[in-house]
Amino acid sequence: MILTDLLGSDVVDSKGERLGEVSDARFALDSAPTQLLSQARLVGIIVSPRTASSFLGYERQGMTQPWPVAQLLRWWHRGSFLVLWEDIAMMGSQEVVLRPDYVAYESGLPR
Amino acid sequence: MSAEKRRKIEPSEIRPAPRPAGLVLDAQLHLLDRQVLDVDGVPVTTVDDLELSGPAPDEPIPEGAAPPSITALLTGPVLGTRIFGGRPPSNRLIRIPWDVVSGVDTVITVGVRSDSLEASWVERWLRNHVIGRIPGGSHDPD
Amino acid sequence: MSQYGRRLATILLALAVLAGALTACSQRPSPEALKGPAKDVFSAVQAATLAVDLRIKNSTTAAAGSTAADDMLGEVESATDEVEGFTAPTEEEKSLRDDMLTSFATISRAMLHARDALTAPSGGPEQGQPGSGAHGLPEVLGELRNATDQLKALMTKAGIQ
Amino acid sequence: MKRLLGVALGILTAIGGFVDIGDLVTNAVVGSRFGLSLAWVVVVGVVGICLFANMSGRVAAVSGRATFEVIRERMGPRAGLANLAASFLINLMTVTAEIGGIALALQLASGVAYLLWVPVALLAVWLVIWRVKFKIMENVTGLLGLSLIVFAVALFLLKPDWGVLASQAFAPSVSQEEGPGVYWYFAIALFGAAMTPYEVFFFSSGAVEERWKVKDLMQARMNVLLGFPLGGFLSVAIAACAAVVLLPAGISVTTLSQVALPVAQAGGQLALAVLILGVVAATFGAALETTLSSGYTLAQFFGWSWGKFRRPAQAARFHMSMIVVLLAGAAVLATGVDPILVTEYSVVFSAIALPLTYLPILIVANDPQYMGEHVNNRAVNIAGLVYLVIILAASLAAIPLMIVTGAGA
Repeated sequence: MILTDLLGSDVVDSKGERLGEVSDARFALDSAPTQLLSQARLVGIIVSPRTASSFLGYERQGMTQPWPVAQLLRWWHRGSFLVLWEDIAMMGSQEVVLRPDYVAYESGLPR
Repeated sequence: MSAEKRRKIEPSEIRPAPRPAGLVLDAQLHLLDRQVLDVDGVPVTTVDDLELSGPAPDEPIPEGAAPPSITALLTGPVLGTRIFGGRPPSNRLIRIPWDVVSGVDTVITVGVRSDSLEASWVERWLRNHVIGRIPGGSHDPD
Repeated sequence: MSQYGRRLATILLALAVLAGALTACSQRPSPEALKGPAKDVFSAVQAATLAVDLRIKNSTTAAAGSTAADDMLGEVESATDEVEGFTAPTEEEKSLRDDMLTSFATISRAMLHARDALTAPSGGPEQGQPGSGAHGLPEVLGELRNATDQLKALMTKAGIQ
Repeated sequence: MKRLLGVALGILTAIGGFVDIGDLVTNAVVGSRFGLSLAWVVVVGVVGICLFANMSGRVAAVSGRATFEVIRERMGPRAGLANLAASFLINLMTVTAEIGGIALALQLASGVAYLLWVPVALLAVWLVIWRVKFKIMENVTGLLGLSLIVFAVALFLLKPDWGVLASQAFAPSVSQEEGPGVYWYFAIALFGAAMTPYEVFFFSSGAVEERWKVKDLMQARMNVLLGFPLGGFLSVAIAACAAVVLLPAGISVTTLSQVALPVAQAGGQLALAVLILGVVAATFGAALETTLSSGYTLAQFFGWSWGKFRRPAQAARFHMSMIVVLLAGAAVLATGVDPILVTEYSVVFSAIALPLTYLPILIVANDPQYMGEHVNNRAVNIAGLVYLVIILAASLAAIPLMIVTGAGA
């Protein structure tokens, strides 16, 4: 599967209500090591209610400078949340469907 | 498109995220469009896309299925389709296998020489057929 | 993804239309329309006069002087083409355009002489020596000044300040 | 002593490297039509380029990433590609203008038609890019470019009425003859000439070429903070010469030969010879910088191996793209288009495209992941923000003004 097919597609819950768009995919390098680097396991996807354009990566790094640009972009992406792999029911070509009991986590990057 | 009704996630419903053990990477932020350097620091290409061992599209994912992982960094024609839509046939995808990747920082480093990678065939072709032929092409600038 | 492609195409189309609007269409020889070419030619003949003047004082080289004259000749020719392109229905506009064209013609003739005089290697400081008899540098300078005065008079008459 | 020489060399090179055909022509045109009433724009532009070059130099030195890699990483491929297309086209226009400038200067020196000089200039530029080491290329063209100081000398020799010049400069008024639209159009052109994006691509890629480290930042900052303002002073001197000689005579500059007239009047054939040497060196240096910039932008966007410190064979696509750019520039000149006209448009389009390259640099200069503790301090950020507003305003106003004034006709 190609990642950009996933990015930008809609995210709906089990009842079909639209939650937002996939703005990013989070990976963690903590599973079985290959020769050089360990496998990059898909932790989950980041859903942004308004727009998928993850604009300049501000919304998750807690950067505050330069003054208006950072605040403007964080406001633009407010309400983004992380959905874990276990809560994804189906990754369709048109949209991603979540399981009924999905949990929304904070999308802030661990510092 | 399914129901147009939008269900807004209330901020109170968002819980603190579990912290995975290893290095955490966001694709857009840390992987896509990053410069790839080979073991000697020679630039190979820029990451245009990622290939996952991911689930087949439009098929329900069974409970407890193993999460997909990155199988390769993609480069070349896939940049055009990523910007203007559509998708290149899978045989035209130029892959850098994930297991040659040796580090992810402000750049992505691979543990092999760039000439051994399929991603550098244009560079090698031009070197052998054009630039290498021009006199002085393989001299250090003096 | 492809709606970006469509949006890109519309932007490019808009730019093309924009560029079309930029090209001037042919105008009537009102004083306003004549102001551009007239000022261009005035600036060109002044520059050529300055070049000849500097050459007489041996302050500039033959190459620089002749290049300047050549450039200015090009300016006058393009201004002349522009004015010739004007449609002049009324009698009064027609006479104004023709006067302007005759003035441009005298200026370009003077500039031709200037360019020839300027290309001749400076034979030393004495006056009037380089170039053929009637086209020595001082004579050319006088010719250029007369042509300039003629244009200046015509411009004030036509109300172009 | 060696360090002092190094510092002096850096500053001198920055002065010589600052002025190119865009500054030369735009300042002469503005001087011949508006006198010094637009001199304040050069000051604003110089402060802007000092700020912008400092930030991108620091990003390159601390993170090792040159400008265009950062632009693509930060803005994603779509905005990055739009940025690349705009910057590449403007670079191509500037390369065409610079090579045209070299040819015009050689025509001024020899009287031979400039179109015959274009292939000579082209080959010379390519040979230097192909073989000459980065440092030598930078210093030689920079030092020779210094001979443009002849404009300042000529200004003194002309013994102008300093009171009038000062009043024009410090109390700028829009002359009713030219009208506000043309005044502001040329203000943007002058701003674009001072803050050309290619200078920043070249400056930050040069930092990577010469492997600057954090300790080199002091030297780089000195070069910029002393070299560029003095380069700006030269630009104002060019405008002043035109204002003193050409403005009263009603000559509005449209060709390089007219730019030389005030210098010939002030210092005769010697001054003229020094001027021609200065113009050839400045435009030659700028042609090298713009050709390299187009190679840098392409290579850094697509991730090719690039850099003059590498053998051409080790950076095949980089060198190939530059050869193509030079040939394209020559092809444009061969159509007989007037290089001065191309120059006037290139500086305005530089001003239009400036936000595309300025914003990502301002953002990354504040990103701890790239910069560690060398992120912008508060003062730089405030200045950076003020200039973001100025740059956006100039960029948005450029096209409407271009239409209204028919490109400053």
